[in-house]
Amino acid sequence: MPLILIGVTLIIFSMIWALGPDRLLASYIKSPEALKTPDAAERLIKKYGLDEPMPVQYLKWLGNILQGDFGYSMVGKKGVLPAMLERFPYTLELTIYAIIPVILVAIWLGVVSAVHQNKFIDQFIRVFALVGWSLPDFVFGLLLLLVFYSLLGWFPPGMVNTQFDLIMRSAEWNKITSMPTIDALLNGRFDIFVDALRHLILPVMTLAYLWWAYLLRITRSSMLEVLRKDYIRTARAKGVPENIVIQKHAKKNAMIPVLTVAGGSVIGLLGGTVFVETIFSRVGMGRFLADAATLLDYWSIIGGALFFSFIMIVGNLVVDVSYALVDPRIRLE
Amino acid sequence: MSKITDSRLLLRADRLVKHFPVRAGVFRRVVAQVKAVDDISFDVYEKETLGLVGESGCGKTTAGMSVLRLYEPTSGRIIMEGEDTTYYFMPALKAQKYIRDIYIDRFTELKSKGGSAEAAIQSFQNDFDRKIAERYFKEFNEDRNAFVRSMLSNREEKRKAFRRNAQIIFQDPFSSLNPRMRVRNIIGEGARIHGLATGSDVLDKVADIMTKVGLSKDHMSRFPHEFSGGQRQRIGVARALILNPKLIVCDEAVSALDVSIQAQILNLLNDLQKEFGLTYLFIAHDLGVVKHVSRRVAVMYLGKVAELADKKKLFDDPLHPYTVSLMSAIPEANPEKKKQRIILQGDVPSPINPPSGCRFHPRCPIAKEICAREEPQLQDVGGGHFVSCFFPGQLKR
Amino acid sequence: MDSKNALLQVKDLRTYFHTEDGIVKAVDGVTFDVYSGETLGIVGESGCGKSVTSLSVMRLLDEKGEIAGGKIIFEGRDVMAIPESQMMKIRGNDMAMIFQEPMTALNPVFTVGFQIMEAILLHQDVNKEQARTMAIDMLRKVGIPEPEKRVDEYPHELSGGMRQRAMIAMALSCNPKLLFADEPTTALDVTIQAQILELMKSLQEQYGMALVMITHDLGVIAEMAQRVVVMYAGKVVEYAEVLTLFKKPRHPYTWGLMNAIPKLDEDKEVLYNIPGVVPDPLDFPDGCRFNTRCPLATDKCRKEEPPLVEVEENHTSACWYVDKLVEMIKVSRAGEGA
Amino acid sequence: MAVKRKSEFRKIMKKYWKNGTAVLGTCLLVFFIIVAVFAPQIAGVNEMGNNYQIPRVSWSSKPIAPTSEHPFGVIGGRDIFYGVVWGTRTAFRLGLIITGFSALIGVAIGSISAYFGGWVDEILMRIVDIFLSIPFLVAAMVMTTILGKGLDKVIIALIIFGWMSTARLIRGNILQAREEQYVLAAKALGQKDWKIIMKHILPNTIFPVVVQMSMRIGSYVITAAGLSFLGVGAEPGYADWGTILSYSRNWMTMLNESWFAIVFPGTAMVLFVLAWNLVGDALRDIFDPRMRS
Repeated sequence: MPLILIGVTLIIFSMIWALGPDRLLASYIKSPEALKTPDAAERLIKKYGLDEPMPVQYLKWLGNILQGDFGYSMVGKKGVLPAMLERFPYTLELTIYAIIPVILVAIWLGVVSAVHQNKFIDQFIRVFALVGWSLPDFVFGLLLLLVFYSLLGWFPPGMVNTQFDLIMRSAEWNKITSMPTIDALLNGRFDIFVDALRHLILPVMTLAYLWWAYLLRITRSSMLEVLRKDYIRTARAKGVPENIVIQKHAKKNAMIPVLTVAGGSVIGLLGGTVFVETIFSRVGMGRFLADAATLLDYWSIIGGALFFSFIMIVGNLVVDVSYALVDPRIRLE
Repeated sequence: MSKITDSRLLLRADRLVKHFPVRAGVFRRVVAQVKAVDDISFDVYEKETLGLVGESGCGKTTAGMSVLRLYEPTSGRIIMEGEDTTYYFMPALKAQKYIRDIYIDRFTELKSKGGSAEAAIQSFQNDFDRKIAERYFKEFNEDRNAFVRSMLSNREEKRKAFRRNAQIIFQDPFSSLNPRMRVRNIIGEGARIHGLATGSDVLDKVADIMTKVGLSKDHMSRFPHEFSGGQRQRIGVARALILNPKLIVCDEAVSALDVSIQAQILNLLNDLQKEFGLTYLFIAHDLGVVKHVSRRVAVMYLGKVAELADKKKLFDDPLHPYTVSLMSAIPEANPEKKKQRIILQGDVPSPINPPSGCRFHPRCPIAKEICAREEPQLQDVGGGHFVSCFFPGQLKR
Repeated sequence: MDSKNALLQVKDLRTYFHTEDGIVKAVDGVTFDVYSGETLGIVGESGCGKSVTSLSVMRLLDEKGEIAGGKIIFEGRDVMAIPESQMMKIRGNDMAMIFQEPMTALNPVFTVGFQIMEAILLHQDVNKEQARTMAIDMLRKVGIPEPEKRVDEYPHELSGGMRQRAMIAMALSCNPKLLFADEPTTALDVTIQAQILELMKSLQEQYGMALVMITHDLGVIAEMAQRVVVMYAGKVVEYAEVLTLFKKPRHPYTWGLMNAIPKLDEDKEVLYNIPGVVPDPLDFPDGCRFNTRCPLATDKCRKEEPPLVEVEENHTSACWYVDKLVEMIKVSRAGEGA
Repeated sequence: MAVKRKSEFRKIMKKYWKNGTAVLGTCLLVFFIIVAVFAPQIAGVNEMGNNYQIPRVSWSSKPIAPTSEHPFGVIGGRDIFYGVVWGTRTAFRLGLIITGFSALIGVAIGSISAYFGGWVDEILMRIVDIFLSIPFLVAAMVMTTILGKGLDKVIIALIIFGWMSTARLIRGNILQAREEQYVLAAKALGQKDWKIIMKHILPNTIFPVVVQMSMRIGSYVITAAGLSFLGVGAEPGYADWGTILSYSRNWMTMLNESWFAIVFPGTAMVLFVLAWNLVGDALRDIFDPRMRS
């Protein structure tokens, strides 16, 4: 894993390096503190080793990163790291709300689909999933916004209403988790909680739709394979009722590949927050990246990439561990 | 090693060892060795069938694969028609080292011990090593580099000749044929590689071989899945046969087939042996089948040869307790003969960590204290009947 | 024997599979009885329908398979008329089954003990602790060393032979009246096979259940069975007591099969072989299904299907030319003796 | 048991045409090919020069609802119908080039890794792991932000971060096929290593790659469109579905006035991706040996 972290920073750095020293210097100079001093250029060249060979530059850059200095963010108007930490809870909240229904629904539908293979319900679910898999998340998000906001006016974009927003920015608001729904409950403002939820519905639907289509497909094919196994016949032969055969004997085995394949990919789909937060004007990591890309704010986008990669690596580790929990054959090693 | 002298020696496996590394961890370090074949020796004579029998995991298939260098042996020599073929398939540097270790260093040591080159040559019991020693001392006058160069010359041709002479028939008639190739190409591939025929002559040759193995030559444009299991096994035989090899390793060649089809293939192999003067190394787990086809039989257990003898001797008078129990364990198709069985306890131990001493001792009904301590050597107890047991013949059926 | 006392009666069973290529008549008119405490052998080569027969009786066919005709009577009840909810209570309790591949027949994510306890808890009125004790007991009975430890192990931690023992423990945990053993030792080594066969014999004596031994190995049949059904291409071709069958085979297929096996106690240069291949199950020949491979086949065999008739007491065979076969066997045995 | 049956190919084709979704996918694909080929006839050409530049029809950026002259409406002064039709060509170009090159790289690296094994394999597979640790979309965003705007940049970025799964797939398949007995048999015949790969291993491993490729075309087109939507993809005014969608970002609070700028290119994109996914799905069912009886 340290190897992979180093590799990721190398790849990202080589992209920065491709910018060339001039553009790099120009990008460093944008930070306001740099502009205050007259010899800024020389100082920056020295600090980042712009006149030195690539390995030295890389090490200097890596050193800064390890000290938490990710550069200055034009989007956040502060350092990249604090800007990201400020936004991350919003993305985390969105993701958590999306992931739980996704996993439950996708696995349930995948199992139903496999058990009734080639029957009407299976065909229906499959088509539904295939359309979902083919529907780009940003198109789906735009359509939802069009129908439920522009036409029906039910669910507005943004995080909370303007008046609540003011309350949440005020001094007496207790920022504990920085996640609006949870903070609202902790502050005892049920009305704000409901409003925040209302703003979450469309983004969650958008994010969830793509995920569950993918998970469902994997669950279904894994389940189909397991149902053909000998031990399923053994379970039936000892008189286990059919629903227990499926829910217990088959499902536990079918979840093993679902975990490995889907676990990693779902983390990868975090990228979807870039669109969702942009379309529904939500503050968060995804929006941060999108804005950075539009403004050509290199340090923000690189910080974001590092951040997402780190989450992905940690996520994969979690998947590996949970894999061992499900499959006793792995536990042994 | 054997005293059977009525026919020429074709193949000798000399102290053959094949270990498979078990890797684990992030850096894929070798954490253990599967000792699949652990120092076995056997001879195969021209036009005979040597049966290699044993239970799963005893190393019989690995032995066959190592002989053909489909697995690179860990150590030991494979001598075919009086030529050391061991280094043919090694990378060049490894082959050089092999020749230096196995021949030059040994010869030098023998010379300094015996005092003269002649003494060193004469110290060899077998013709084969003596011949090489003579070449080294007389032809090359102990010029190491010239000797190595000469041994390593023409390796490509030597390899090809070896491949032509030694072929294999596999167990599984379904995975042993490339599903996307037509039968005429499957069978004809060998002829093309070795330039035995060109252009349309290849097809004539394929047709000829197909008839010989009992397939209709009209079917040569079909794909393997269009044939039944028995027919596919015939295709596998034809693929080997087209090279006109001397040795065919039959790796469980009939194990996957139904009884009635198995008999067809066994009869075919028998006929072909007579017609083409083939030599078989017949690997199987079924004692009945091995008895039917072999002239001599080697019984393997956990990477070692337990007993090796003429078929008649082995089946009439088995000496190793493992052989005795194996024979006793087979259910016979004769309900009148409900025999008293010797039932071995427990499972075959893991070849990663084989038992000390005699590898059979934890399951052996007559094991004594010495069996756990010392490893018995494969010894001739008379008339080419080899057995590796401290108490041969003491377990009776 | 009077078939009315039979534990299981199978009458003219037909099981068809609806595949994309057409209807596969895997079992096409199979009749036999199983009596309490006996061992019935069903022998035949792959694709003859022997496994499908047992799956049909247990009603464990997949959705493509369908029982197209015949009757299955177990303890006087018509199995095909029993509703699925009732059938579940019979499976594992009155009828149990063990399979060929001990490697794949046990669920890899549950412990051996759990899988045995599950059967016990389903069919017996005991609590979890009692079930666990019973499972450990069962493991001890099937000769698994240290059952208290093994009960919490996963299948992959056991060797092939041990897994098959665990399967047997599971199947016998509810003391079934009838046990189907579908090639239970085919995947095992000879010395392990001997252990398992011995174990099954002693357990049968102990529990008194009826055993249906399904195998392709005539050796196993000779060893285990009292009566034997020989199947070929979905049909019963011969049905007799084991001694009679081996001494006086009355169907050319049975006779060919017996001569095709290389035996340890005889030396033959050439094995008898049944020529040709098993016919395509989508396209069985008319008349006798063995006619394409039979040395005695005539036009009659190619047109008319021979019925299963009694050639002597308790010995039936489906062949038009039993007398010719008897003659042939006599000649060939005389030849061997000379 | 497998005695002579219908030829494999005819059986596969019959199965393919019996599969309703496969037929639907094929028809959709054929439709898109026709649109792409006859784009000049259907939507006309840009008289100002580059056909891939959507001609300006209005200097106001206000959206104009569909009329008979502009059947899909106008946004940002650009004719949406023209953009959608010519965008079909862009989609094919993007999908095929990216998939083709990334598959090529993937097959090469996967084969090298499997063939040489040992430390070569170890290093290449670690590199694959590293590349896979950066989320695909994010990686592509960084790359295009740094490289600058333009479709060619998008293509490069997606190829660089798109080859890994093919490499993994082909490596796994080769390692599996290498253990097959027919490969050992070819080795025993004395066949050369590279010929074993070409004749025995690749023909038996390439089909899953083909299936994967057909499924990935869709996802590449989506990602490329997504980049354009975010403004780091194709230049403004380029005939590309994502670019048309990106104009809606300026009208986010009143999408009801610019719905046609979402619905038409969006539908085209969904159908295009769906077509490839349906075809890929059907191919997988056909080639998957487990699905065969």
